[in-house]
Order: sequence, then structure tokens, then C-alpha cells
Amino acid sequence: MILRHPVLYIILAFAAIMVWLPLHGNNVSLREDLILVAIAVILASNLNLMIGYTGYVNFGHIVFYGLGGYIGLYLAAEKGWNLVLAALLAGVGVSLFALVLGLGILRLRGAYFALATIGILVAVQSFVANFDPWGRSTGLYVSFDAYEKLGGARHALWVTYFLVIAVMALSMILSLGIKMSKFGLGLFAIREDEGAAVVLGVNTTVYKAIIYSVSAFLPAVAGALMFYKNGMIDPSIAFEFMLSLEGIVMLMLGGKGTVIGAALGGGLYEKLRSYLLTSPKLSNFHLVIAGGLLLVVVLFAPGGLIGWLYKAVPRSRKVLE
Amino acid sequence: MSGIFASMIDGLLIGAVYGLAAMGLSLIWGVMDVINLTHGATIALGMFGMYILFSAFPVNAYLLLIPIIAAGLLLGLLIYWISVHWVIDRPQLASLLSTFAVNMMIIGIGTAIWSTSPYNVNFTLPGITVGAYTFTGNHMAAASAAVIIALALELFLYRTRMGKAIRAVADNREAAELMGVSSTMVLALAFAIGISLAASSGALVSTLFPFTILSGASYQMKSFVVTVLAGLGRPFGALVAGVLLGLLEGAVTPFIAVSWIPLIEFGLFVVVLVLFPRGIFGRATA
Amino acid sequence: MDPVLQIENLESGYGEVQVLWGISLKVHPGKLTTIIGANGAGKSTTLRTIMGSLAPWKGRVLMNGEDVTRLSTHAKANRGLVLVPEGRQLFPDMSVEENLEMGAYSRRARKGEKENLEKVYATFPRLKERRKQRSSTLSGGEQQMLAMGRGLMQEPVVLMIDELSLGLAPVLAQQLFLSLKDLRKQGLTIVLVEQNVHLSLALSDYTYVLAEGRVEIEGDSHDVANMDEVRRAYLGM
Amino acid sequence: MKRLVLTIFVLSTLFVTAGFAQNLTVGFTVSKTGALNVDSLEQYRGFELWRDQVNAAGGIKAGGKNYKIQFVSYDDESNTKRVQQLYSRMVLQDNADFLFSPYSSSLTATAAIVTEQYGKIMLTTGAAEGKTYTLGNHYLFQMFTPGAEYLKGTLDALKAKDPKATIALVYEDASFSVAVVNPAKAYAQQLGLNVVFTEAYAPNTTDFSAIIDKVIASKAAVLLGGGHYADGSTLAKQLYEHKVPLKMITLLVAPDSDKWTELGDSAVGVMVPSQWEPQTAFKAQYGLSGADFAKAYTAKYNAPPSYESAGGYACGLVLQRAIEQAGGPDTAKVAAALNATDITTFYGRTKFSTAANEHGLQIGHAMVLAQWQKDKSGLVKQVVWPLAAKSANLVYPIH
Repeated sequence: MILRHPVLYIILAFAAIMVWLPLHGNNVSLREDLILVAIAVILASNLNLMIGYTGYVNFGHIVFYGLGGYIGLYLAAEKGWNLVLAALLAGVGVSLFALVLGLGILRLRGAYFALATIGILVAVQSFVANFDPWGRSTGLYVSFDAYEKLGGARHALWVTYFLVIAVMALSMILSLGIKMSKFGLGLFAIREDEGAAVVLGVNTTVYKAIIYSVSAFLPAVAGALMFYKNGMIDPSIAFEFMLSLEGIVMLMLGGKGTVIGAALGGGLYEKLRSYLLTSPKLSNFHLVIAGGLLLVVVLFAPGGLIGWLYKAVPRSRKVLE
Repeated sequence: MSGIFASMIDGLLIGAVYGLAAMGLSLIWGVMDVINLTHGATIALGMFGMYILFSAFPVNAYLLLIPIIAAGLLLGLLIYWISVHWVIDRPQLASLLSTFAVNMMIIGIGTAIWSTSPYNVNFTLPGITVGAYTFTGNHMAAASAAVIIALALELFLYRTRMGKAIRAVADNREAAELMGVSSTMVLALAFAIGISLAASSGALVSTLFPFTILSGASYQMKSFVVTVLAGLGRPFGALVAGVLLGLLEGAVTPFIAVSWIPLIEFGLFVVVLVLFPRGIFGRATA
Repeated sequence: MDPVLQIENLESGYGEVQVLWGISLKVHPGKLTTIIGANGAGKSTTLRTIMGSLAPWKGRVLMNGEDVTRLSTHAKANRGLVLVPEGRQLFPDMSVEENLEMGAYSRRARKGEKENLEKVYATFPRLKERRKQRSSTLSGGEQQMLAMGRGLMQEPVVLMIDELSLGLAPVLAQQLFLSLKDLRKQGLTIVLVEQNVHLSLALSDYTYVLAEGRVEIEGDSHDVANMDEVRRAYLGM
Repeated sequence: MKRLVLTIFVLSTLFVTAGFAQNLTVGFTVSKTGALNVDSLEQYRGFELWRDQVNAAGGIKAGGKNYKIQFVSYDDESNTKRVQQLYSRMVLQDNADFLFSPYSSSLTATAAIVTEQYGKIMLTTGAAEGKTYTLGNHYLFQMFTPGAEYLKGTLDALKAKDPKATIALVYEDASFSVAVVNPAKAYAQQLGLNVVFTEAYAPNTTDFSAIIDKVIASKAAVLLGGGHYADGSTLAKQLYEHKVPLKMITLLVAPDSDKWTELGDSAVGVMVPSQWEPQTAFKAQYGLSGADFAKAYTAKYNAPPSYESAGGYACGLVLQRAIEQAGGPDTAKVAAALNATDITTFYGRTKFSTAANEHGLQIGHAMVLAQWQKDKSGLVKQVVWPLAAKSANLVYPIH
């Protein structure tokens, strides 16, 4: 069924373009731009599983990305594991952590859940900053010759780029698959009316804990890849509250609850931010502009870009999920 | 004097300032069910407000609180009108995001003006020395000011017609409208007071420590902890919880490295949330 | 005599569901008017739309001939249009006396606050005994008294009461109805929405019967009480 | 026709002059904002003074060509995340030929990953932490004496003055200060000095009262530590306000700045391990003399140079010499020249390790210890250790 869905082919085409663009002409600087776009899409898509599908606002989503980065970097750089294996294990480990955590805090609803996620973010950050094996607040560094295993630094950067693009495509396919599944229906029921969902026989606690855990997996894998590429990790960049909040902004911008919207919002927001940051005239005001944009979206277009598109071209609702 | 005793007094003094900061968040949350994410940015504006005023009028810094409170009220009305008024009847996510958007804008403008470099308010009151320990005059003055402002708010809420209207709107907005209370006006007022409290707590902090435009963020985090410990919509409870949090910090620090404090505080925060979603001192049922 | 409150062709509803399909009512000064009808007929919705708690879709609300349809709820309350809402809607965290003080919030009610408080305490001595208690700790009957008392503190021009007796023991309900009768004797204009059709027909001057969001029957309460369809449908005879 | 001739003439002139004076682009980030801005600005001024002097003299002359220096630089906001983005940008988009490091060890370590990934030479200054050089780099060259040396002078001085004194180590939990304090602790034990309290505080800490209470309780007589300007100056101020009875305070980096005098009474007696002080007169084999540097710097910025400024200038000087010796800006040749460098400038001796396991580590430079002392004219920074280089006697205890 998913194989016949047009969005699947949009996703694959998107990923293919992302691979082709920098390869064509060996454009390293474009690649560096696009990897950030891909990371934004990964974060926004997986956050969408919680906020868009289940209606639970997770302010601390970045904790998965950061923990994944730490585990991945620790295994790959300090223990000499294969990068892909280290990233996968980081994903599994963080998902399990999220599952256990979720069973505890998903008893909370609404704003209380949102606050608990902030608390977890700060607590985890503080723990890592005191954790000796992970280098406390100085963090971990990849030794320069670690890249030799992947054929030297130049080559290693390309390899991580392709892996990140793969994770991005998987994130979007996962969003699509969940949306079309019975499990996804259960999540929507929770979002619309959790009390009614319980009456209908949805085991909401388990559903919520599972989706919380699933939404942790790919960000953790991406974190492992990205921090390996960056060559270092420390608590302040791994668990950046601002980035967590920006994930929500991306989602709102694109349109929460939709596969394409999350990706679109992630990509556009990242492009906008990096344009504003490096533009000599506007760089002082990048936060003002991004904030103003978010305000306009929240006040006047709560459905985001996709919501606006649905209204403008009603037929698009059938094609775009 | 023993170390732990001194450390707890230090904790108590700074705790009163945490409490004052949290009161603003708590009031807004309780009255209008809005989690005000401009809180941290407003605290930072309070710091810079003090810096600017003190640079222009180098009098006793604590006297400058009065214009800061007044400016905070105006700022609060403005922020209310920009970010909250239009989304007050929408799901909570809307106001969460709209206040966050305004937070980004304030931080952005602040960064453009003051950069993110540290600033200082160079005003020092003489301290008191007991044995080897000295308690600075600024800490004592800031804590006293925090308590006085908190008491004034308490009197306002419980003794004046306007204050009672705020409580009535917090309790039951529709019924308050039926009594002839303009809930829009009351919400705007409550928001303005909340912002003014945040700004004044920032002004107090600025007399104690150096600060940047980003410094508000950590006090916003502390405010969340304090608010949740106190239970929502309990401004005075927030002061008490703030002082308790300070005391706890003071009691714990002699035994462990200071860097563990956030883990303990926020771990406690999550546990309390899960076990007592309405706060330790919260109302039983609404 | 001109009606003090007049409703013309009122339509409204919740979200996309229309509940009122053109209600017209006239309330004359000094009279007790009741609105009866089955569950879901639109009685409470009518009162809430009059007050503006629910936005009217169509139609007009006139007070002493003046169009007040689009005024906000609190502005209407400030003109003496008073609703004692269904489910009491007290301020649970405030004391009994503070709840009554909130009744006297508007400028016009402020002047008579002291006298009115005495009056309310005289009418409901239980409230005086419990005046320092938080209102959420009161019993159901006491809460209804408090809601009534708070409405009276507002110096109503028209006092609208939604489900006076709901959930109360019959003795208590009777007591409240008697106090209503007294108020009506003192010249207060009252609109009553009630489940207890017997008592309200017996007590009131004029009655509207609502069904499916429309006025089905209206007339002097005495006449309405004697109509066959009313007797069959609402009085179980 | 006339116009065409003119155009060709102009273009060819441009082409020819370009052949005579090429531009070399040097990239780096500056912490214009954030906690490191005070220290970083002083380093930047060192870079800037070097560039202006080189260009005024017609550029670097190497292999028969003249190379003028141009800078490309951005604000890194004292934030490691931005550093990587910006160094990538300077390498990939701005085509920087050489790189200087940002200020501070953590920012430099982060930037080093990028420059090493793209195979660009980076001279690091304002970054003393040594771990980065053990990760297997080929193109990093450190101007500062590594962190392990920082507190040795203080501990030697203390051993001479008061061998029974108790020591508290209070330091920022960041790459640089950790790299300084851990070896210092070992060295103290080696000297038989008594360390009674050790605690690291988070970067960005502004409230030191809890730690100060613990220092008092530990009855330490000497406090060593700190990190950078923002936290160090705050710590000194709060130590003074809390009237902590300390006989010696040595803080990293912060007291070296000219801004230190703004602290007033809190500033008196505080010591700082320094890479360079105007009083230390080295006989320069290459470039200008220390006195000339101080004079030019003060004339331009209306403030005396700090060791960050000197490090910044020396960084440029060493690069300049390597380019001259390599006969041009070719990366491999310049790297070879840097590997062979052993030179004394106004800043002192500079020699980089060429061992594979610590390539680029500074092994030639030596440090001094400076103390803020009160004299008739006000607060003055004096060199007090080593005794051979002293400009005044160490004041101990400070109060």
C-alpha cells in the first residue's frame, strides 16, 4: 500500500536530488549546507510524530540527538567501532532510554508533559557535564586519524553525508508509514480526544510510550553521524535548548501532522536561518526575523505552509500527506 | 559559624530572588493558562533596564526598581497585545509558540544592541561579617526587595477589588464576565503584572552578578522548577518555593560539587511533576 | 407596558452545530417569566446567547428598547442583565464573602454593596455563617444559595436563573423557589429556566415552551399549564 | 575604438600589478560577543597590528613576489557550534590560504577539526590546551606554551615563600583550565604542597557564593584557578566582597587584561601566569623589538598590550617568516618551514614539536608570572617570577 503512495516517490526523488546536487561538480560547500538541511528535516519529521501525530509537545526532543551523538562518538572514536554500527547502537540505546522514560512521564498531559521534557533535557545535560567517561563539560574529540578508516577526512565527510541523507529519507518514510497504519490511527485518536481513545480501547499509555521511543531512534542515529562528522561533542552543543525549540518552529512553519509539511518546514527554516546568519546586513537580526515569521505563522496560519496549500489547492490534500 | 549554615543563608537570600522571578510566571500561568516563554527575555530586559537607569542615575540601585516595575507593566501590556491576546482561546500550543516567537525577537533585538557580552551594575552596599563569612549587602537588599514586592502583590490580590477580579478570572473566566468583569482587561493586567515581576527580579539579579542578554534563560528554567513545586497560580507559594529551593541548594552544596546541582534540581522537578502534577503546595482540586 | 428585555429571532449554536433556530421572547418588568422544554431544547443556550457568552449568529437582543446584541458579556452585566448560570459557576478558590463581593463588582452595583450584602445574608443566613469558608467547600444547596446571592448582589434589572433546582433535594428546591417568590413580590424581573415544570408553572406569570431550538408554545403560565399537550409532554398527565 | 584600447590598458594594468602584489587571505573568527569577547578582542588587535605593518611595508616578500595580507573574519559568539560552521565557510567559500585560531582552547580544538579535515594550516594562539595536538594532526602549530606549564611558576614561588600554605583549586570546567589544573595538582604534590580543596565550576557561572563558602570552610590560604575573563573577574570580585582571607590568588588569563583595573580593590595582589609581558625583554632575531611592539600597540589602541595581543602579533610574524622561507604560500612548503622553525622574536622563543604524537605542540616558549601591585601611580602589573626576569618583588600575603 505504501509502495503505491505518491508521497513515497516524492521522498525518494527528494533524497536523490540531495545526493546528486553536491556530487555534481564536487561542490563541498553546497554539501555542508545541505547536510544541515537534512538534519533539520530529520529533527522536524521525528518531532512531528509526537507533536503532529500524538498532540504531545516535546520541548526536549534534542536530548535524543545529543545522547545519540555521545554514544555514537564514544563507540566510534574512543572504542574504534564501525561508524554505522556505532550509530545504529546509539539509536537503539536512546530508543530504549526513551521507552523507559516515556512510561514514566507520559502519564502527564498537556503543558505538564512539555515542562517535564524541559526538565529531562536539563537533567541529562547536567549529568553528561559531570560524567567522566564522556569528558565532562569538555566533551569528546574524534582523533584526526579516525577518519583514515573511512578513506581519509575528505572521503569520510562524503560518507557521513550520504548516511545522513539516508536517515533523512528513512525519517520521512517512517512518518508516512506510521500515518497510514492502524497504529497511526490510534495516535490520531489520542491527539483528538485522549479520553475517547481510551474508551475506544486504545491502550494510550503504551501507544504514547512507543511513539516517544520511535521518535527518538532516527534523531539519535543522525546525532551519532553528525557529531562524528563534526569531530567533537560537548554538553552545550549536544543539548541545545534553542535547537529543540527551533524544531517546533520548523514544524509549525511547514504544517504539523503532515509528512511533507515537517520536511518542508525543516528545510526552509534551515535555509532561511543560514541565509540570515551569513548575510552581512541581516545577521544581527536573524532572531528577530525568524521570531517574527513564527509569530505570523502562529497567529495567522496555524496550519503552516501545507495548511495554506490545502486551502489554496484542495486537491493537494489527496496527494500530499 | 559553620559552613552549611552560611551556605544556607546564601541560598535563602538568592532563593527569594528565584521566587520573585517565578511569581511572574506562576501568576500568568494560573490566571490565563499561558506558559509565558518571554519570561527569560523579560528577566534579561529587567537586567539591562537596571543597567541603563543606573548608568544614567547613579543613585541607590534599589530605588530604581520603581521605574522598572512601571516600565515592566507597559512592556507586559505590549507583549500581551502582540502575542497572547489573539490566541488566548486557542489550544495551549498556540500561546506557547507565540510567546516563544516574541522571546526570539526580544533576544534578537537585545543582541543587536548589547551583543552577548557580559555587563555589570557597579553598585555595592556594605555587607555583614559573621566569623569567617560575609553576607553581601546587595544580596540582603535584593532578598528584602523581593519579599516586599511579593507581599505587595499578595495584598493587591487579596485586598483590592482589581486583585480580586484577577483571582476571579483565574478561578472562572466566564463567571467573572457575568459579574461585569472585563476579562480581556483583567488578563492584560495580570500579564502585565507577571512581566513586571519578571523584569524586577531581573533588575535585582543585575545588582548581584554580571549578566548578558541571554542570562534570563537560566532564571526562566529555575522559575519553571519553582512554579511546579509551588503549584500553578500560587504567586506567594512561588516565593516560598523559591526560598525553599535556595535553601535546598545551600544545604546540598557543602557536600557535593556545585556542577551536580542542575541534575538534582531538574531531576526533582520531573519526579515532582510525575508524582504531584498539581504541585506540592497546589490546590487539591479546582 | 414595554418589555424590559426583548429577544428577536435569535439563532446560535456551538461550532458548526446550530442549536437555536429563531427564538423570540418578551420579558415584562416585574414579572416572572419561565422557559421550559425538554433536554436539548435550547433553554440554556438561549440564556447564554442573550448574555453573549455564546455569540449570536442572527437576531437581536433589546434591553429597554436599546439594541445590546453585540455588547460583550461584561458590558451587559454592567447594565443589570444578570445570569445565575447553570452549575452555579462559583469562584471555588475564593471565600463565600469574596464571591458575593464579586457580585458587586460593577460600578452600578458598588453603591448598594453593603445593603445588598445584609439583604442576602438575611435571605440566606447559612451564607453568613460560612462567609469565611472557601466556596468549594459548601454543600450543593449552599452553593446554589451563593450563586443566587451573588446574582442579587449585582442589582439585577433582569435576573435570569438557569436550572435553579438542578441536583438539589426537593426540600431545598422548594425553599429556593419560595425565596424567588419573595423577590418577585418585591418587584424584581425574573427569567427562570427550569426542569421542574410543576413548580415553575405554578410560580410564574408567563411561560415559553421551547422545542428543538424554537418557541413551540407561549402564554400566561396558568393557560399553558392547562394545555393538553403541555400536560402530556411535560407534566406527565 | 578608443574605449576598447582604454579597457585593454586598464585590464592589463590590473593583471600586471596583480602579478607583482598578490593577496593572501588569512581567516579566523573573533568572539565579538559572548563570554570571551574581552580576551578575544585583544588577540584580534595583535593580528590587526601585524597585518597593517606588513601591508604598510609592501607585503610579505617571498619568491620574488609581494603578498599583501587580507583578513576574512566572523563573529563566533564564543560558541563552539558556530566556530565549525564559520571555519568551513572560510575554507570552502572564502578560499582562505591560512588560518589563525579563534580565542580559547575549546573553540580552537573545535576549529582545528575542520582545518585538519580540509588540510589547511592553522596557527593557534590564545589556546594553551595540549590535547588537540595529540590527535594526529599535520597542519596545526601552537604559539602558546601548553597548559601544563601555567601554574608551575606560582607553585614554585609559593614553595619558596610559604611551603606550608594550603591550596584551593577553583577552576572553570573547560578544556583550557582543566588542561592547566590537572598537571598543576600533580606538580603541587610533587613539591609537597597541600591541596585542600578542588572544584570545577560550569562555564558561564556568575554566582560563586556556594563555592566561596566551601573555600572558606576548607581554610585554604591560597586560591589558584579561574578560566577566562568573564568568570575570572567575577570570581575575584566576589572573593573580595565575601572578604575571603586569602594570602595569594592566581587566576588564569583574566588578570592579564588591561580591563582588570576596572575591578578596583578586588584587583589588588591577584597574579596571572603570562605568555609575555612588556617588561620581559627578549633579543628579537626576527621582526620588531618588544619595546617597539608595545609602543606601536599603545599608539594604535590607546591601551597597553596583553599577552593575548602579543601572541596574536607573534602568530602573524611566525607565519610571515615561514612564507618567506618557503618562497610562497604553498601549504606543504609552508608547513615544512613551520616544522623547521626555531626563532626568538619579541615574544620569546618559538619552536614546534615535530613528533608524530604531539605535532605542532609549542616546546620553545617560556612563561612568566605577573602580579597586580599598587604603587603611587595606581595599579601596575609587575613581573614577579622567575626571579631572573622580575620587575618587582612578589607581595605575599596580599593583605
